Amino acid sequence: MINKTVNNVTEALEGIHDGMTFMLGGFGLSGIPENCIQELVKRNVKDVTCISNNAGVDDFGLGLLLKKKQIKKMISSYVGENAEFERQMLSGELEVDLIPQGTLAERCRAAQNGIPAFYTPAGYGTEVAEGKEVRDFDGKPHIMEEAFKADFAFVKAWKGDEAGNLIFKGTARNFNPLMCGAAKVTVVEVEQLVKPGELDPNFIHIPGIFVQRIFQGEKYEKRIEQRTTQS
Amino acid sequence: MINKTVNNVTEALEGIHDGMTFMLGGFGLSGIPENCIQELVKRNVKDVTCISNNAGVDDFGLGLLLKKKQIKKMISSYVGENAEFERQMLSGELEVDLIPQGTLAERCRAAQNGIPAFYTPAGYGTEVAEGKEVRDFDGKPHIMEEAFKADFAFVKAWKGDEAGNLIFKGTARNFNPLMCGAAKVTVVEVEQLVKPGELDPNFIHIPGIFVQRIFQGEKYEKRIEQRTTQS
Amino acid sequence: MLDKNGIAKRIAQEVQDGFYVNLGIGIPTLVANYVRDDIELEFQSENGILGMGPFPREEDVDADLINAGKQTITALPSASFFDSALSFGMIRGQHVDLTILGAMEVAQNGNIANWKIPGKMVKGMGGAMDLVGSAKNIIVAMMHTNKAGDSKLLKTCSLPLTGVECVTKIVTNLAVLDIVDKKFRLLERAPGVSVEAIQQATEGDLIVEGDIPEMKL
Amino acid sequence: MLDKNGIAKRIAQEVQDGFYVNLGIGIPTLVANYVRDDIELEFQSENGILGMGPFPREEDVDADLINAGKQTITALPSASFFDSALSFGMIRGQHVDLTILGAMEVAQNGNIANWKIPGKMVKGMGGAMDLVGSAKNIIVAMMHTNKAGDSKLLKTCSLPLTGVECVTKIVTNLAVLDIVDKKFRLLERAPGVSVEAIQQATEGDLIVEGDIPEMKL
Repeated sequence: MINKTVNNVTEALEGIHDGMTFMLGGFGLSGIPENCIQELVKRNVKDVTCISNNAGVDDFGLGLLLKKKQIKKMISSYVGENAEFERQMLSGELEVDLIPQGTLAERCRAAQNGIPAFYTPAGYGTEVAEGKEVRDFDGKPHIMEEAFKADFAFVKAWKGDEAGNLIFKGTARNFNPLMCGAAKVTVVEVEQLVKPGELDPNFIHIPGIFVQRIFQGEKYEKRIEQRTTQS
Repeated sequence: MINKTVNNVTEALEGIHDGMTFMLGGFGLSGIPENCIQELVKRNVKDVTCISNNAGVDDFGLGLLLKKKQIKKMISSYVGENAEFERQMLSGELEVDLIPQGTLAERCRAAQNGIPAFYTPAGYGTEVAEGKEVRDFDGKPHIMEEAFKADFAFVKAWKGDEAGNLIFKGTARNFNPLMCGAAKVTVVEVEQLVKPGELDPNFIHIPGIFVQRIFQGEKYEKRIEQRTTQS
Repeated sequence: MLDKNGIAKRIAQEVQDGFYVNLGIGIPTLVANYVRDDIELEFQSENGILGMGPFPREEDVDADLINAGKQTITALPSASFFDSALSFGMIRGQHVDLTILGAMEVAQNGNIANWKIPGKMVKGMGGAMDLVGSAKNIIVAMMHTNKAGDSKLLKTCSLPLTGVECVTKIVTNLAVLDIVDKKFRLLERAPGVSVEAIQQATEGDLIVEGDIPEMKL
Repeated sequence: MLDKNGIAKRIAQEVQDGFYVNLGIGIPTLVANYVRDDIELEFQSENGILGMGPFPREEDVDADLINAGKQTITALPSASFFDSALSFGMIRGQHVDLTILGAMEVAQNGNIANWKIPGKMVKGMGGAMDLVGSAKNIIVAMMHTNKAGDSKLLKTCSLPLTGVECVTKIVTNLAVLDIVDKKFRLLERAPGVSVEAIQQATEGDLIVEGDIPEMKL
């Protein structure tokens, strides 16, 4: 077995520096790599580009990096939950590349799987298609989208073993599996780090080959954005 | 819940006719839709195109359809296990399109996911690239490959529930999940048909939305091609 | 004239047996409350669940179980979870049968704008461009006019587009309309709303043929 | 001169700690038997397993657990199963560190042919084109000459290609070679084999620089 464990978040983030491009898993605040984000804030790494579906909220998730102005550019699909984000974007302090959510997912998956580019109908005829190749397939226009390139991917899984095999839980799965192996270095934090053999090989969501470093997250707040219950 | 069950293989294959294009799951003889294949032989449907990684052996799997000359064209990556196949191909009775295995998988997945085309390095500079668009990404040549188009997909899963949710076992998974939803109609045969709720929603390999018909296979031979054991 | 729940109630009649349905944020979410009991359907939420159930009881709230609006939800016994690539594969591959979403503007050729007001509001498109780029069957749920009283059913959209020539039906507080020959066609009036009132609230070309029935709710 | 097991034994020395390795059918499969115990590695089989173990005991044979050569196998505790798309994603995405495969012909520019003899033998390329199209590190395991005694290390391939300019190293029954400046470079001789014998068996241009050591097995 090839052992992927590192001792803690400090070791896990070795090699990060200013100006890099990061991928971060999660949808809203669900399934975000909380410990990695805290460490990014602590290290005060600057001028980074973040590929992440959302930008957190003002005081949690990627919002923490935004507040400290560590982010130069965001590549996201939806950023409506974050007032500071909107302010920085409208003032021009922050570069923003908004792209369709399915395209975001597929561009991660393409990077993971060695597919340099693919065609999708999403965004045809909109701002998103500007400057991109348009081609008809079966009489329907599609635009060409390219795989992402990133330096580090920060991923949160539910359980992982020492070989880097991962399992995600519920809708906290989202973009996390697609970012594994989509960057030069994939760092995974898990709620439960287990021994090889404890995960059923038939039900592993992401095999360890896509993971370079794995560690047990110290604590998880798992904040809820919209607590809705039955009346 | 949307119920996808049909009573038997006869109902499952309703609507098939001569000249159609079929996708069939399986690698070698592992994970092939045995009951569907038997029924295709019985109905003697002719002039069909089969998309399947392999072509079975002389007396099992797709070899049964070959023997009865039901197949007009095979789209496969490896057909070395079948003498009758080689005979029909070299004599020109059978059209054959041999394509790289990873490209075969990805073209199924593209059809399933509404991606009309993608780029891959596999086959560049070989016969496979003839007539295809070549484009450089990061200085490396890639060829454009298009999604498959098929009428029926025949898939074998290990367990499935009435909603069409599927679980595969071991390496019998192979192409099966990728063919679900990649054809106009997806027919799935399972070793165990269970009630909704019996499969853990976190460990379903293919959600029921990709499946039109599901039934419990009557019997499974599960023949082994190369029985190798420790000395 | 309908309220938001009324719009949702009317749209619920469009859901057919065996449909997989994606509901956008806002009014569309309310549609789930009004679908007839004898119809078998499943709700897909693009963040990664098929077989979405109602909101949880207080004690069942789970941070790892939310919908695309980031609301806590439950999963039905037939549910499954998946990653965002497969989720949008369901959408892009036209496996989802019906998409219901909100809009800021709809044009009479079926164009829709719902993600950006330049220089003012930029929340992003989320999954909307994927949905309207692929879905066969797109119903827009919205108020007929905006807060300033201006029509949202226009000759051409003024805001940045989300998708082109894609909307099939529109249900507003005033009317049900579809799109034919690049014009709006009036199909039903909301209770107590006259054809004239609808015409007045519609900036785009409106086809009115014969008697326009009142919605049955 | 080496036999098949000798070739496998020599190639096993190329496997480094932490490598994910894909083994082709034939000689490459034998490599697994000779890797040093203190090296951590995992074998990938492109039909959908990572963490492939040895052949099973008779009572553990499972039709649902085979390798790319259709042989029954076992899975290690660290194993995982996956579909063919993700499996070739590992290959295409260069996550697999080392590919070892057989060949009918290798050319001095790194071209390889191993899937078709026109009009005669057409088994198909299986996963070979994906492997050689993407792998960073490709070792060919083969006999130096074919059954007719003709060299398999050529100026240019005569058979239909599997991939272009991709082979990094070749281990045969006679020698270890790599490819430099579009020529074969002799690195090691098999025990008891002379440089002259290797030169004679090599149709392509052969670089011989200084003393060529004998393999240590």
